[in-house]
Amino acid sequence: MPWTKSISKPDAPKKTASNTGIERRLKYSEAILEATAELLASDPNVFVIGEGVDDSGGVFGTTRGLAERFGPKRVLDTPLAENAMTGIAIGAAIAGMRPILVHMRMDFTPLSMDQIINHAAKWHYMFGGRAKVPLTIRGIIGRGWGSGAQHSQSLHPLFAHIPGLKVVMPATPYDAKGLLRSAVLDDNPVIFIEHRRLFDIAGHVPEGPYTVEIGKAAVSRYGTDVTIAALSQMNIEALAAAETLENDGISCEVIDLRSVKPLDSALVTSSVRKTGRLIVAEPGWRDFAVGAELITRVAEEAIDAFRAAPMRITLPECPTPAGPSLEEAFYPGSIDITAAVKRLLNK
Amino acid sequence: MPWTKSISKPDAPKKTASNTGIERRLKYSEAILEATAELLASDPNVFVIGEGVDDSGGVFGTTRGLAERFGPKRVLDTPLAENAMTGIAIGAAIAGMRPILVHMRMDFTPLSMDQIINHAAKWHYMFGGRAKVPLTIRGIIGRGWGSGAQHSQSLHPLFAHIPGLKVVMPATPYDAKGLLRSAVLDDNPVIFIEHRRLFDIAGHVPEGPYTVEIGKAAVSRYGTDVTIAALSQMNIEALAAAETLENDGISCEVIDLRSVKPLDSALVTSSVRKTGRLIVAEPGWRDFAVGAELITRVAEEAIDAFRAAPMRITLPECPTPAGPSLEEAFYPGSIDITAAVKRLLNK
Amino acid sequence: MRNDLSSYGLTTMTKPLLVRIYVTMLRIRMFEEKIVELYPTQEMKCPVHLCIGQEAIATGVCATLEKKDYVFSNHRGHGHLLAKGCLMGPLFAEIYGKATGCSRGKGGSMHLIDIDNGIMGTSAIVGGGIPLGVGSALASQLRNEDRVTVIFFGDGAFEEGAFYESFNFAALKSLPVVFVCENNFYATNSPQNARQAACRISDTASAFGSRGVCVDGNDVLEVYKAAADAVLHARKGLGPTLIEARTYRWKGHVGHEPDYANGDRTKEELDDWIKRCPIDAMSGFMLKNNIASADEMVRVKNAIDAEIEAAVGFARRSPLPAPTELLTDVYA
Amino acid sequence: MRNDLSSYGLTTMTKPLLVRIYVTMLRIRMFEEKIVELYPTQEMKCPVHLCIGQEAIATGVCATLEKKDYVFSNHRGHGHLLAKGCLMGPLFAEIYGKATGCSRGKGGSMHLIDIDNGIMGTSAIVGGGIPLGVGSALASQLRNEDRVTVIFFGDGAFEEGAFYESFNFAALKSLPVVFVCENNFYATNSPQNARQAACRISDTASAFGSRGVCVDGNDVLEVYKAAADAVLHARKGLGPTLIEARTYRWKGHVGHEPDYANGDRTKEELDDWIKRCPIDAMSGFMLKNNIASADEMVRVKNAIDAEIEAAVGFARRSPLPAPTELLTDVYA
Ligand SMILES: Cc1ncc(C[n+]2csc(CCOP(=O)(O)OP(=O)(O)O)c2C)c(N)n1
Ligand SMILES: Cc1ncc(C[n+]2csc(CCOP(=O)(O)OP(=O)(O)O)c2C)c(N)n1
Ligand SMILES: [Mg+2]
Ligand SMILES: [Mg+2]
Repeated sequence: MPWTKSISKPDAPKKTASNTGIERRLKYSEAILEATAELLASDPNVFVIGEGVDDSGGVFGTTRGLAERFGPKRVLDTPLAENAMTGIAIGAAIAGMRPILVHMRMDFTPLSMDQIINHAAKWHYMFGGRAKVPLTIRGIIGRGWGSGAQHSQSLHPLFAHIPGLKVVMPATPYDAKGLLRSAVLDDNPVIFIEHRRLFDIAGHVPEGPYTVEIGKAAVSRYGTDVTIAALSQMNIEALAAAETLENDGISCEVIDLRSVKPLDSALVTSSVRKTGRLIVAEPGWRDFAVGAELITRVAEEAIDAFRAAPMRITLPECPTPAGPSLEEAFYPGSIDITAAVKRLLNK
Repeated sequence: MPWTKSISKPDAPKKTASNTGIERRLKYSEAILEATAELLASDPNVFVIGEGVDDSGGVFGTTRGLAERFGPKRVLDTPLAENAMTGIAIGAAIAGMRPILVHMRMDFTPLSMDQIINHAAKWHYMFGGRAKVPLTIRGIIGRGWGSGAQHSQSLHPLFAHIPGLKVVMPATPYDAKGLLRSAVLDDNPVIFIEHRRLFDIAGHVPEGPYTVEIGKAAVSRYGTDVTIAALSQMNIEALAAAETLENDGISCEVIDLRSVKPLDSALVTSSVRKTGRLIVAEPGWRDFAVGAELITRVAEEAIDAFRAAPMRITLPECPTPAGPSLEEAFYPGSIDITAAVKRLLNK
Repeated sequence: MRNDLSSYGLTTMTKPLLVRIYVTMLRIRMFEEKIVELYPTQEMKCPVHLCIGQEAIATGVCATLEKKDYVFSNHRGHGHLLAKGCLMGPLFAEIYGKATGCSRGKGGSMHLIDIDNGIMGTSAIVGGGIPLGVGSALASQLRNEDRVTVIFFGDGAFEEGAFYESFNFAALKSLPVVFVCENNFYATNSPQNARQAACRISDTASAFGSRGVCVDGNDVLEVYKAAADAVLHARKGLGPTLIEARTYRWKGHVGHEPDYANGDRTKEELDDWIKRCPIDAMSGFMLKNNIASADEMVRVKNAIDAEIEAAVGFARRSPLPAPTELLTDVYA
Repeated sequence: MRNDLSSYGLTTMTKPLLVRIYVTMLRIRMFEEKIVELYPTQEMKCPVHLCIGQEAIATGVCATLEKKDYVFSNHRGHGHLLAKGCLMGPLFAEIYGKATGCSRGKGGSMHLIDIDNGIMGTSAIVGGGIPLGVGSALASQLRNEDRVTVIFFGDGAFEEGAFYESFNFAALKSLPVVFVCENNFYATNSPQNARQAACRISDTASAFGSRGVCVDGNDVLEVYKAAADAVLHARKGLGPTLIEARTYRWKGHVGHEPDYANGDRTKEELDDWIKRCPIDAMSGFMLKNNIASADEMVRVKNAIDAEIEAAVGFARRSPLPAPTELLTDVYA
């Protein structure tokens, strides 16, 4: 997975490996736009639907220009009616389309939970496999500038609990493009969760269509002392921490989980067998989330591998505050990961 | 917690200890009815609201007769509109009432997830503590007789992930009555999850009001070889397994978790420090659920306590099938717990 | 029912079609009555929501549809399936939880499907199927296909926000969809006026600038006429119609027995509606208008009897799905 | 605006009340303009949804309310809070994220509250506040309290199922609640006709057998009259009214700048609406009807200037909440 190495901050672009040798840099938001355009161009069953997908903002640029290029029957603005619009996308999928339903914030998905949990996730099984729901739901995690309690949630565990759903959370432009294509081509409902803070980060993105397999994590940095399994934007923090810690002589293996369901616990388990130490970092709350599931799976598979107690880096147990001093206190970052690693190694 | 010992099957009533010495047996459903009646009688701010709460069925008897006794302003039937009705209950709570909102099935709560997650859970924090939401939402887990994919879910992890909510799942009539009272008197939104299979099971229930503390688990059977932490109806299965295993000379400690949020991991951790082995059994799916959270917390607190890998007994990774042969294969029971314990002990 | 076809504006309706409509209603009735007969044996191990008394709606509406047209239905779906062309065998088998069931034993009575006949599934979440049907109509529009979607739902489902949001979108985009609300005046045991401020369901359509029509749901020709108009309207690209068809369910909300003993509905109310049996009305109409003789009707009934016996036999003889089937079909 | 009070049917309206209404509108405008001025300094670190151009609605409606009456509002809530009696200091402080903010720095511009003045909170989930307001009205009814709830929401929120479900329940139970839909013809950048089939919001009320009225939302007296009627109706126990007040937002959906440069709305459209400024209209009306002189209006403006300076000063001087505040108020 060479491209997962291409995580980098906008202010600190890094040279990355690429299978063609030529680096083609796109922002995360541009990667999503490109994947969408390729899908619209190649499959007449694909369409994009969501509030404001055709407006000048274009969902932070991820749908910009698509309505002009593909017309209003392929890129549909909607009323404010998240529950029905989700059901409508599901119904279109049952009838053979491959809709991409877009939400500006993950926080709006609870309005459509019934359609997602009771319909999209079950329509295939409930009818003995006779129907299927090839639907992709894109949602964005907000962060910062006082987004507040109702415009900043990730909520990935709510979907990942449900059999029948898949959940992916790419951290790099390469994975964003490849996983979006996989999601749309998948015959199952896939929740595709983006992080606002990643949108302007650039990385290598090959031209033309390619897929990244859903359910596979990737090692984005090899190491021997501790495994840091990170999700979405926390990969940026984990890699920054790993770099800092290298100066202290600590070698971190960073795994970008990429998918939440299926969760690639096998890769993490084999890493922990090597390092004996596990930290899980995710951009959401602690309870009943990825940290818990992953640590438990490693414990089930390889309880003796742990040389120290595992740790979780998550949001604190409170809704998102809006004011800047509280927001600052709310979000963990690379410093917290660095500190956790040191604690884990008693350093 | 003497009453948590009073778990028993209807066909095999057991003598139980009681602090008065006198046993007063009520069914689980009757315990809920009694708690509700006591609350309605003592606090004019309490009211019951939900689809069919005033009809002849009375939500499996749990609201039977209340409309006649307390009048239609205290026991309100509603339109089929779960989302708004939840918001209406929240709004009434913000204005100082203590509503008990009732759903015949937990499966209908996804319709109201926005109101629960984005409003009830956050209204206190988001406004710096100036408002509060003393709301209880009752929901019932269906099971059996072809209830099928949309009438059988527990979904407790979806609520338990969210800061600001509390989640309880009583397994005994005693706890059902005491926890319902605690939930309604609590100044926060509490999700109160019942299990259809428990409704006809009788146990000791004292007359008059009492509370059971939210967030506290209880040891319902002491043992030394393995800790079985069970949730809701799985307590019945766990106790049955423990009894069987006793004949094989295996001593199980059974802990009734009772609350999911807050989750009493401290009690479980101290038990695992003693037994070195942990099985978590819950009436829902495996991923991102109570088993994961509990095992992880024990691992964080006491990784060295594990003498064997922890195990989870949950529903298999599929929606609930309706047909009898598949339903039979779907639900784990005491046999599965017994087998798991033996595997854990290499017996 | 009225006196003759012309009073419905249906003068061109053919005799075979009228007979087919009668047969369909009777097939639904007898299918449901067979469940009433067999249910106490406890071999059908799932909740059943019977539509006895409501047969004219499924029948009248589906008689206006072609095989390719889509239908989404709800928990009370047996009649919709049969009217749209599903065979009795896979239906009974599904209710018995058998591997030969239309949903391979995974759905039960509440989750029926028959893709080949355009039946795209039934949701047991009240109102849950409504947006799905609007979605399949959107798919037809986007693909320029000449297909209409019909959504069956109850007076209870009408109260869900899903209805409102879905109808607005269907009207906004002029989608080829017909909303058929079977108003049987109850949702479980709650009467309509305990749930709805106005109790004028079909009037709601005008709030969206769309067509709404209220018909006697026990008069299969009135239903047929309204549906035919609505389907034509939809096929022309003129958008949705909301049909409110008033009727009554003879049995309890769930299960095989009448429910007046519970006290939520009265025996008088039921008896009144039994007098307005849609099938009796239609057989009277056919006799009066020389569309079929009493003899022919007996033959029809006997044929259905035989069909049912064969279907039940098929269902009962079929194997249950193996436990290994539990984990298939989770993902496509 | 019309010529005189009698043409509104408001002949008994007092001069002090008219002046108060004018002052309230101007306070809202100047409050928002102050944000426009200060926002570029990036010290207000939260999204702001300004209501410049829409001041007459909050003002006209809240002028009919008593302190004890409840209000629920939305993301565009500054005006509602000010009109219902909230002081500027805690509002500015909240927008600055300060410990002295009305939500103690935890809510920001989108989450404002003032329980003492009956403002029960604002939801930034579109439509989310609607059921809450019906709930507080239910509480008032159950307690036999003489309190009306007003719910402010937008034309976008009207499309959410939450509105439909809530309005039905309010009408069904004749709850003391007034639904005020501020129709500014856009939800973010989407025009109403791209989202709504009929674009006749107030007509919807009749589907519930309730009152609906459409008013010029830039005419504060028209708003006042409609609200006064609706509040009286609610106080009498006659149930809800749906008021659609048509208006226009001068700034972009979020932020301090106009948005015509983006291309989703035109400058011409904005200019047309600026000509219909609700505050200019009201000052013209007051001059013409000798309710206030130009001098008096200048004095009013100066007083508000001073109020704003003091409030901003208070807000800026106030401390940020300590990081330890992060984990307080999670549970009550
Ligand atoms: C969202 C939801 N709420 C509640 C239920 C429980 N329930 C099942 S059927 C039903 C009544 C539905 O009434 P209606 O739509 O009129 O259909 P009918 O049963 O009368 O045919 C109810 C309340 C459900 N299945 N789904
Ligand atoms: C449920 C939900 N969907 C989408 C959004 C994003 N959003 C915030 S405000 C807004 C527009 C709301 O329009 P309207 O109700 O007309 O209010 P206005 O902004 O015009 O005052 C949207 C789409 C949201 N906050 N909540
Ligand atoms: Mg009904
Ligand atoms: Mg608007």
